[in-house]
This record gives sequence, C-alpha cells and structure tokens, in this order.
Amino acid sequence: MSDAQIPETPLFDRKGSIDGYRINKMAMALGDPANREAFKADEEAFLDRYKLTPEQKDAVMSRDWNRMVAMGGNLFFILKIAAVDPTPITAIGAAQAGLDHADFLKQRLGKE
Amino acid sequence: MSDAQIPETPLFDRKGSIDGYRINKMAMALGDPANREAFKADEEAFLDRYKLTPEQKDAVMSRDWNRMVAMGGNLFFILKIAAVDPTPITAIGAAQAGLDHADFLKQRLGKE
Amino acid sequence: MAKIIGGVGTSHVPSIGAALDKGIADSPDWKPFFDGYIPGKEWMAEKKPDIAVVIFNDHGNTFFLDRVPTFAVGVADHYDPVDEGYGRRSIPSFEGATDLSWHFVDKLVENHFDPLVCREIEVDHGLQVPMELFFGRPENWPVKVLPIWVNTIQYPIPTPQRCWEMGKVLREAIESFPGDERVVIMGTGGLSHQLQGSRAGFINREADEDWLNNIANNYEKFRDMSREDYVEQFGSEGAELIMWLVMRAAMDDKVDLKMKHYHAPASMTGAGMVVLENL
Amino acid sequence: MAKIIGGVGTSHVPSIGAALDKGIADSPDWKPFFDGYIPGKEWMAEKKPDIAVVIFNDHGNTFFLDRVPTFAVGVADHYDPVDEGYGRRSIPSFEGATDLSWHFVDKLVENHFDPLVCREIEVDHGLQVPMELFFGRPENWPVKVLPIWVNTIQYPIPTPQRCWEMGKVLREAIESFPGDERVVIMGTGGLSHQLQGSRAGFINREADEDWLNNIANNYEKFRDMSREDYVEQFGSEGAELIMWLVMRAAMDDKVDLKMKHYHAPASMTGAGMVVLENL
Ligand SMILES: [Fe+3]
Ligand SMILES: [Fe+3]
Repeated sequence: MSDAQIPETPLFDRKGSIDGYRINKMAMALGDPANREAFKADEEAFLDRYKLTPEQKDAVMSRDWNRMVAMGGNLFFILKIAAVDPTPITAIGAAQAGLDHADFLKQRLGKE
Repeated sequence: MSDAQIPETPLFDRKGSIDGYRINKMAMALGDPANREAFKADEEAFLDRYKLTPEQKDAVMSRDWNRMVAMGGNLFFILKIAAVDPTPITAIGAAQAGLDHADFLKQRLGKE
Repeated sequence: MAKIIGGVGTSHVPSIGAALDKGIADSPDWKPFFDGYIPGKEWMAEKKPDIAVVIFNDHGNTFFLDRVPTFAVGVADHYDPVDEGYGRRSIPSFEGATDLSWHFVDKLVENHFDPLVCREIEVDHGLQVPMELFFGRPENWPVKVLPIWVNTIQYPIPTPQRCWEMGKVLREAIESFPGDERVVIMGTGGLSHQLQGSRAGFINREADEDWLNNIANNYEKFRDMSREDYVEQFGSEGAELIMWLVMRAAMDDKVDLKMKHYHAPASMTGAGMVVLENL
Repeated sequence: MAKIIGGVGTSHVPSIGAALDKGIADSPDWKPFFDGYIPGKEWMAEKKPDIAVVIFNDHGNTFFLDRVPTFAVGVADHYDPVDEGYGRRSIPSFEGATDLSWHFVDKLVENHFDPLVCREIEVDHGLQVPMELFFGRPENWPVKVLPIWVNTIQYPIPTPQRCWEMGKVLREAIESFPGDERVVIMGTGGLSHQLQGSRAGFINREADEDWLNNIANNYEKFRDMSREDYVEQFGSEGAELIMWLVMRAAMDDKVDLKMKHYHAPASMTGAGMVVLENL
C-alpha cells in the first residue's frame, strides 16, 4: 500500500508520518485553547517549543500549505493552524492545486 | 470469557475495570515522581484529587490489598502504591491468601 | 436479543456542523443539502432506535500519530465533543451504550479482531455530524451511542474487506445481545473528496451516484475493491467510504433502499446519504 | 530477506531486573536462576542477531485502562525504560528497528490484524528483563528492537489461537523484508504465577515443566487451549504464556530445543526459558 502511485495524490504513509511528526504534533496541540493563545501571542516561540526546523517554521509562518503538506504535514492536523487564522479549507485546496481561490472553486468544485 | 469461574481467581474484566477505574488511575499516576512526592506528603489529599470514595480511600490508606483488589484495584496498578511504601509483593499475596507472610512464603512458594 | 432497525450511510463533513452552528442551514448554498435529510430525520423519529452504532474516523482530534489504532471501540459511559480548534461545540454529550459496547468487544476479540478498547475519550465531527443530521439538535440525544473508530488517516488503513468482516461481527454482537434494544447502524464518511496533493478539490459525482445507487443491492464490487481503488475513485479522503461497508455488512444480503440523497459540493466534498432496511 | 536465527521463550519477572539493580544476582536465592541463563547468553553472543522482536505485555506502566490495545506494535526510533514507581532504571534506551516495524505493520493490516501503531512510547520490564537476561548489561544494546505488546491485563485478552496467527504473519514479514538482518524472536512472560485473588501465590511446577518440555515439538496442545485453560493451569498472570505462542508460530513446525531452564519461585513466579532453532 505504501508505494501506491495515484496521480497528484500523496498518501500519508510512514514517510509522511515520520517527516511531519513535529509539525503535526505542534498543530495537534492547537486543539487546546491555551495553546492557541500561546501560538497567537508568539508564533515562533510556540513552534520552537515543538522543535520545528527552520524550513518547517518558515512554511508554517508563511502559511505555505503546499510546503507543509510536502514536508509531511497532514491536512487534518494543519487544519488547526488554519482554524487560528482562520483560513478557509478551500484556500488550502487552491494552494495545493496551484490555482487561485476563485479558479479553484470554479474548476474543481463547480462553483460560480 | 467474562463469566469464567476459576476458583479463587478474579479475572480483571469489565466489572473490575469499571469499579476500580479511579483507584487504578490514581495508582497509575504514581509512575510520576512528582505524584509520588504529593502522595507521600498528603496521601488523603492525593486520593481526593482522584475522587476516590470514602471506602476506596480507607482501603488504600490502610493498605488493605485484599479490599483494594475486591473493589477493582488491579494488582499491576496498585503495585505502584506498594512501591511508595515499599511493601513486598509477597506481603500483598499473603494478604489476599489470608495467610501470614511466613506461612504464605512456605505454603504457597515453598520457601523455608 | 437486540434488533437492527436499519442501516444509514452518511457524510460527516465538518462544515455541516459549522453551518448549523452559524445558522446558515437555510442559505442557498446549504438548503438543498439539508432538505435532502428531512426524510431521513422523519424516518429516524418514526423508527425510535435506542442505540446508534456510529462507525467513523477521527480526524487528528482525538488520536495523535503517537498511537494510531486500526480499530477502536468505545466502552465509556459518555463521550464529550472534542475541541477541534474552534472551541468545543455546544452540543450535548453522548451517552454510551456501555453494555452493548463491552459485549461487542468480547465478540470482536473472540472473532480475532484486535480493537483498542476506549473508556475515556472524546469524539469529533465524524460522530457529531451524523447524529445532528438524523436527530437534529435536541436537548439530549434520544439514543445511546456505540462509537467505532476506523483509521483512515495514516497508512496502512484497514482493507475494505476487513471492514466488511467487522460488520458481520457487529451483527452477531447485536443479535446475541441479551436485551430488546432497537439499534440503528450508521456508517459514515465520504463521499468523494480529496484535501491533499495537487488533485485537491477532486470530486467524482459519477462514482458517488454509482455508490449511492448500488451500496444497497449491488455491494459486491465495493466490498471487493482495494484501498488503492477507493483512493483513485473517491479521492484520498473519499476512501473514508470503506466505513459504510461495516454498516452494509451488518445488514441482510438483500435490503430495501428506503431513501437516498446526494449533493455536491458540501464544502469540498461530495455529500449524501442512504437509509437501508432489512426486508 | 531477513533471517530468523532462533526463537527464545523467557520469563520477564520484574524482580529479576531489581535483583540485578541491587547487585544480589549471586545471592543464594537468585544464583541458581541466573546461572541457568548463562548458556542462553552465550548462544545469543555467538548468534549475533541484529534485531530482537520482543513480544510482551505492559503491566499498567505504559498503557492505562482509558485505552487498552489488544495488540500494539512499536515503530519508534527509540524506546526509553518507563518509570514503574521506583524511578527510571539506569539501563540504556532501546533503538527501534523502524523499517522492519513498519513492514510488519503493513503485513499485519494486509492480513486482517488491527494493531495499535506506536511511534512515541516507553517500555516496561516486560521488554527490559528479557533483554538483560540474554544480552547482559552492555553500554548499548547490540540489537535494535521491534516491540509487540499483547493485552494480558483487561479481559477480553486475545485468544491463544490469535497469538498463534500473529506469529505466522511475523514470520512472513521477516522473510519478506528486503534486508539481510538476523532476527531473534523473544516470546516472554510467565511461567505459572498468580498475583490476585485468594489463590495468590499459586505456582504449578508440573505444568511449567510440561510447557518447557513440549513447546518445542508438541506445541499443538498449548496452541489449542482456551484462555480459561491458561488461567486455570498457569494462574491468572501465568496466562501471559500465550505470548510465547507468537514466537513459536513464527518458527518451523519441527525445531531443535537447544536449551531450557526452570527455577521456581522467582519472586512469586515459576521462571525459566527455552531456546529454539529451526532445523
Ligand atoms: Fe471524515
Ligand atoms: Fe508479566
């Protein structure tokens, strides 16, 4: 199952789970209101607490959803980063599809 | 499996798990050194923190191993209470067998 | 013995709950979706089940990657809604069907399943939303719940065939349960959607319609598909549909497709439901 | 493909580790027990495995009753010893055989097992003590470990037959692993003991000897016994012996019983070991 090759479709297997562990653990922590406050108050300090690498920190702080996923961020965890902003999930979809938000809504979801 | 009737042998099934949940949770917490200190400093306050009933508190504070087990205490958890004292496991066995320690060692374990 | 009064398959998209929270269920975007569930709610009100078995996946809210259960079963006396990042939703706590839960766990282990048995745990939208869609927003839920979590996040996820087998054991457990409770089984998740990768936003309306039309009485194809087939046809997160198989397998071989509903997209997801009854 | 270099069955009584910590392994009480393991240590040193698969149960140290896994498998890069109430023991951390672990998890799920997959977790005496008995107290462990936890605490515990089936999948996983690692499989727990109830202190020397004599080439009886049979013959905690079946099933049908050792009591437990090799 781990080598399944479905076009444009990353499966969250051992590689993603290992690579993205710290990002995802940090994001999971945002399920706690106190952690959300800490994240909002000083985002970089919060990321340091979870020992994110400079690249991971940059991807999170610039809200580069595509890179977060490429580095093993799993959508269900990083959605909790989006919840803090908040960023709509369709914007995260658009970023990954390489489309602007309106084009994504139209082309992928059939919304005018 | 839950109604197995083996003489003098309680199986730790749903009943024990439900009845003994608080005792066991309190005992599990003694795996943390800070909790062991709190337990030693004020045992009753520590038991209150885990919402033990008066009967459960009495059984723990009087180190009545037999009653703790009868109330759903599982040996592997309550051994962490024994570790604080410390009480040897054979003394806990003797209490349950209704024998004094020396008799237990001799009759059950064949030790002179 | 307890009685299976029907099987429901339904989406559990979190935006459905959010739409209810925001009071926008009657907006042009959402009304057609919610309208399709009205007959389902009426059916449920008429059938008056005592227990809902809800098969769903956690979405990184209750389980973290430190310990990922392939299958988990709740034996708790209650399940609170978990904070998913927006604060805990103000919906009632769910009372657990503890006796049936433990009985099911016994049957599972006897039948060589290896569940994680959970006694203190919260539930995310995967369980909340189906309950809201079929029971509305009552002061207290009119049923007790038996939650079954299926890992659909970290590979390897269980095979569709394994989900099918679990449904057989679920049926055996309900039918051998000493009680006269009326039980509804809710398989949840899907329909087609993909949230990750450059195919994000993928929806397959044709495959969704085929699923809704055939899960009742031509289920064999779906039962026999591989995990890869699910991902390919329904999208990486659409593979959640394997959880409907647990429900379907617990029903009779031939069933009555009482109702079905489809709407796309709900947020980024093909969404809908079926209601099945044994003949 | 990786190679199974042998199978070990052994007790994991915590007092064994405590005796080593206190430096009383040469006392009259303990010397006969430890002496019996000397040939086992020599065998291991000569066989030089790269990986030890250790099948054991947690004893209320790592898993609480809030979430009890029937089977758990470690995929972590390391496993620290857990504080069991006396402070963390000063033995080295265990390095994880992560690649084989993930491969095993894939095989398990493919074969309709439902493991809890653990990536951040500590290990108790169930794993520590067998490692100390066969590898001594090195600065660093000479092998990586693949831990498999079996629930033997809260009923329902898995059936002996399920443990047997898991051993078959373990063998398949090792033999299909792309690598040339040498793997030793250690089934741990037992022998007869009972810590709870008025039968506490129960030891069944006859049943223990029978087990040690026959697990190699007359295993059928043990494979086919019920959970109740195990409890009755070996005591409530002696039922841990079902974990040796995982190891035994991963070996050939006929094996060479290279060595065996028995001593009772170690603390309150019948204790000992066997070493098996495929012919
Ligand atoms: Fe979902
Ligand atoms: Fe043990």
